[in-house]
Amino acid sequence: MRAFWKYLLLILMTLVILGGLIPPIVAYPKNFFEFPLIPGLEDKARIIFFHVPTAWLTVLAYLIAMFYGIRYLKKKNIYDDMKSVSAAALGLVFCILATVTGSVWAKFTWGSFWHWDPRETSIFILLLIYGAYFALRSALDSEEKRARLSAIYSIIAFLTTPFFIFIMPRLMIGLHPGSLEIDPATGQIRASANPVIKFQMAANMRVVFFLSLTAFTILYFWFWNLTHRILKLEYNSQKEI
Amino acid sequence: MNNIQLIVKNLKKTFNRRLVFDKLSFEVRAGERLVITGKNGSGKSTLIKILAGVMNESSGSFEYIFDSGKIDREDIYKIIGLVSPYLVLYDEFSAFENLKLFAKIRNLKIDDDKINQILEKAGLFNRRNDLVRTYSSGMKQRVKYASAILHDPLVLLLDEPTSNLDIEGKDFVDELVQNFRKDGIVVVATNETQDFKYGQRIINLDDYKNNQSK
Amino acid sequence: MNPFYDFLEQNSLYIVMIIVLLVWFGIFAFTFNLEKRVKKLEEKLNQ
Amino acid sequence: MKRAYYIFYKDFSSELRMRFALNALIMFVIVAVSTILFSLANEKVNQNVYAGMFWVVVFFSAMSGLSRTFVSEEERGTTLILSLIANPISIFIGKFLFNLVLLFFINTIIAFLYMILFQDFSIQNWDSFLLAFILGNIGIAGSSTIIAAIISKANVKGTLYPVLAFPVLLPLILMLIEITKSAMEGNPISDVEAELMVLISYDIIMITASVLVFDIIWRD
Repeated sequence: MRAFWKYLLLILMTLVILGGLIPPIVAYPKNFFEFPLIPGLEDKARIIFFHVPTAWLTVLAYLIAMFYGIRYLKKKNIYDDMKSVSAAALGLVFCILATVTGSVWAKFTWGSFWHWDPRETSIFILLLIYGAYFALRSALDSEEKRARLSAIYSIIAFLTTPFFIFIMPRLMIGLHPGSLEIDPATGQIRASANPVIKFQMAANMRVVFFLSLTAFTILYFWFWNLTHRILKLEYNSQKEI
Repeated sequence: MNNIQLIVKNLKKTFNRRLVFDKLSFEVRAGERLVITGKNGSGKSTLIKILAGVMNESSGSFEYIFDSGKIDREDIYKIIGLVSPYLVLYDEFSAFENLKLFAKIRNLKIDDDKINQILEKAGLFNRRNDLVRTYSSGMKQRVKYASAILHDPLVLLLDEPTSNLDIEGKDFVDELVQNFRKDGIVVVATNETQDFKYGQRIINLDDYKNNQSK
Repeated sequence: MNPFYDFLEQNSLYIVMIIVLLVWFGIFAFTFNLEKRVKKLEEKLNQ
Repeated sequence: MKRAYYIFYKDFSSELRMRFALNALIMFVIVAVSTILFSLANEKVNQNVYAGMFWVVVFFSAMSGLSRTFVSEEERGTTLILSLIANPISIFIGKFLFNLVLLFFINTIIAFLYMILFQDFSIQNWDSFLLAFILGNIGIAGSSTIIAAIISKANVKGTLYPVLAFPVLLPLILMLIEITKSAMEGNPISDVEAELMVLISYDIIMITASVLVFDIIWRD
């Protein structure tokens, strides 16, 4: 049964790589395998299949880490803390990946590596939260205290995320799809008309995109499963003191 | 008539992976005096802290029952008084100020005369306005006794009650335990055999170390 | 020359694709193997 | 509530007695403001920079001063006696009140220094600035009190404090900077209504959550 997921992942991810990179981009797609041209993006539009899933996993990992943190607080089972910390460790990896991939892409599309666009700010904050989470863990020497306080911190830090996800993008000007921009004629803030920001995926792109999300999510759970099992092994092998 | 009861069921405490004690069960009824003993590091202080509600147990339960109603974890501090060597008072205040602050924070209706009375009993009256910082360790121990009985608690938890005390101080503790309310509970954690006289019953924590149930 | 080779030479994106695929297969094989070893250890420790 | 007040009173009179902590904090503020004064001396900078600079100094003074409430209890070992005389909720509220008063005191000094030292730091719309100042102080005091409680249990307290507090305080500080900018430009208060609502909800959420989780942090 477990093997099924792995083979599914192998096939899905291969399909995503093929589906994301093979289809030619043409101005007026006629065939189902052609992607529409977005002025100013061209081939660079393909980032969506690989960048967005990493950002999604960053958030998912945080939620899982917090979920198991709360479960630890309720049940005081140290294995829950291991699940929590391995979810967060992977979250940190994907957070770095999302930041770096986005930043490299931004250099060639928007002109510089960093713009303080609301979403860039959000991912940066998440990076800081993950960093603070691990800094806190390393400063606590008792296992129970570490589990308890890092769970609490993840909850406290989570409370600020709605401000970044829902409020900031609505109050500030951004470059990501769905953001606001300043109308050059009137100077008023409005929903954007820029092709990059108004970006709407064609149906065939959407299929690949969701396949990609699924594949990355399975990949994440597989890694997570492995890391917390290794932590558990490590813990149990030391138990015979 | 007050009827306080302490029920401990299957209490277990571990620090990280080290087992402190396991399957600890006992009951103490109003008027009883209990002595807890055990080697150094056997968890006497840990047990006292758990019973005082300031440390969490790993599993099992303990509860104070008062007139057949269970006392909330939040409210345990209202009915216990604790004295121990690791208890540290605010040393930038005098003994009198310490007690007065405690009374205020506890929301007690106690006037200055009552505090002076308690300080006099503890033999600190002459130096009541000196900062605690300038006290000797025995005098600090006496202030702790004063602060433990300030709110007239139902349960007295004493960890190494006679440490740092001179003969006079030990007499004071003897008197205090003897005169402690007859409907209350006293739990004494100690290694000194001379302190065993405080209790009718002795629990040795070394008997609760077995790990065999694994 | 080989028409397939020419095609690749003109469309560098497909070279990228082949590299990405190879990297992915590598990561997959490695993780697959890792899981096997973890499983073995778990069985050993649970005896 | 009365208990919380007396815990506040205890901290307050203890702070008055050992005044060196407060003195150090005031000196910190003066040093921080003069550093900014030196670095901006004779430079013509955008007025907006001052709004940001103001809250940066507020943040760092908060970070250097507000952890004391819990850290000093933990370092002196008085945590035990405190938990023997009061329940966690009153302890948290007492400490929160203490931090709030300290923060108001320090921030008033900072604001005062800014007003007299920087000509460009002139508030046109006092209503919105004062509202932001009050709501901001409540929010900063709330978040930093709960984080102070967390780090008081850790090994490296001083450096960890800003690291943990920054991501939590950032949304608040961004909003405060926006409102201050608008207040300096003299825009009407209705322009920053949304930001003020965010501040209010931040304060409510943070303080409620802190009260709920404090018990878990407090008990060993």
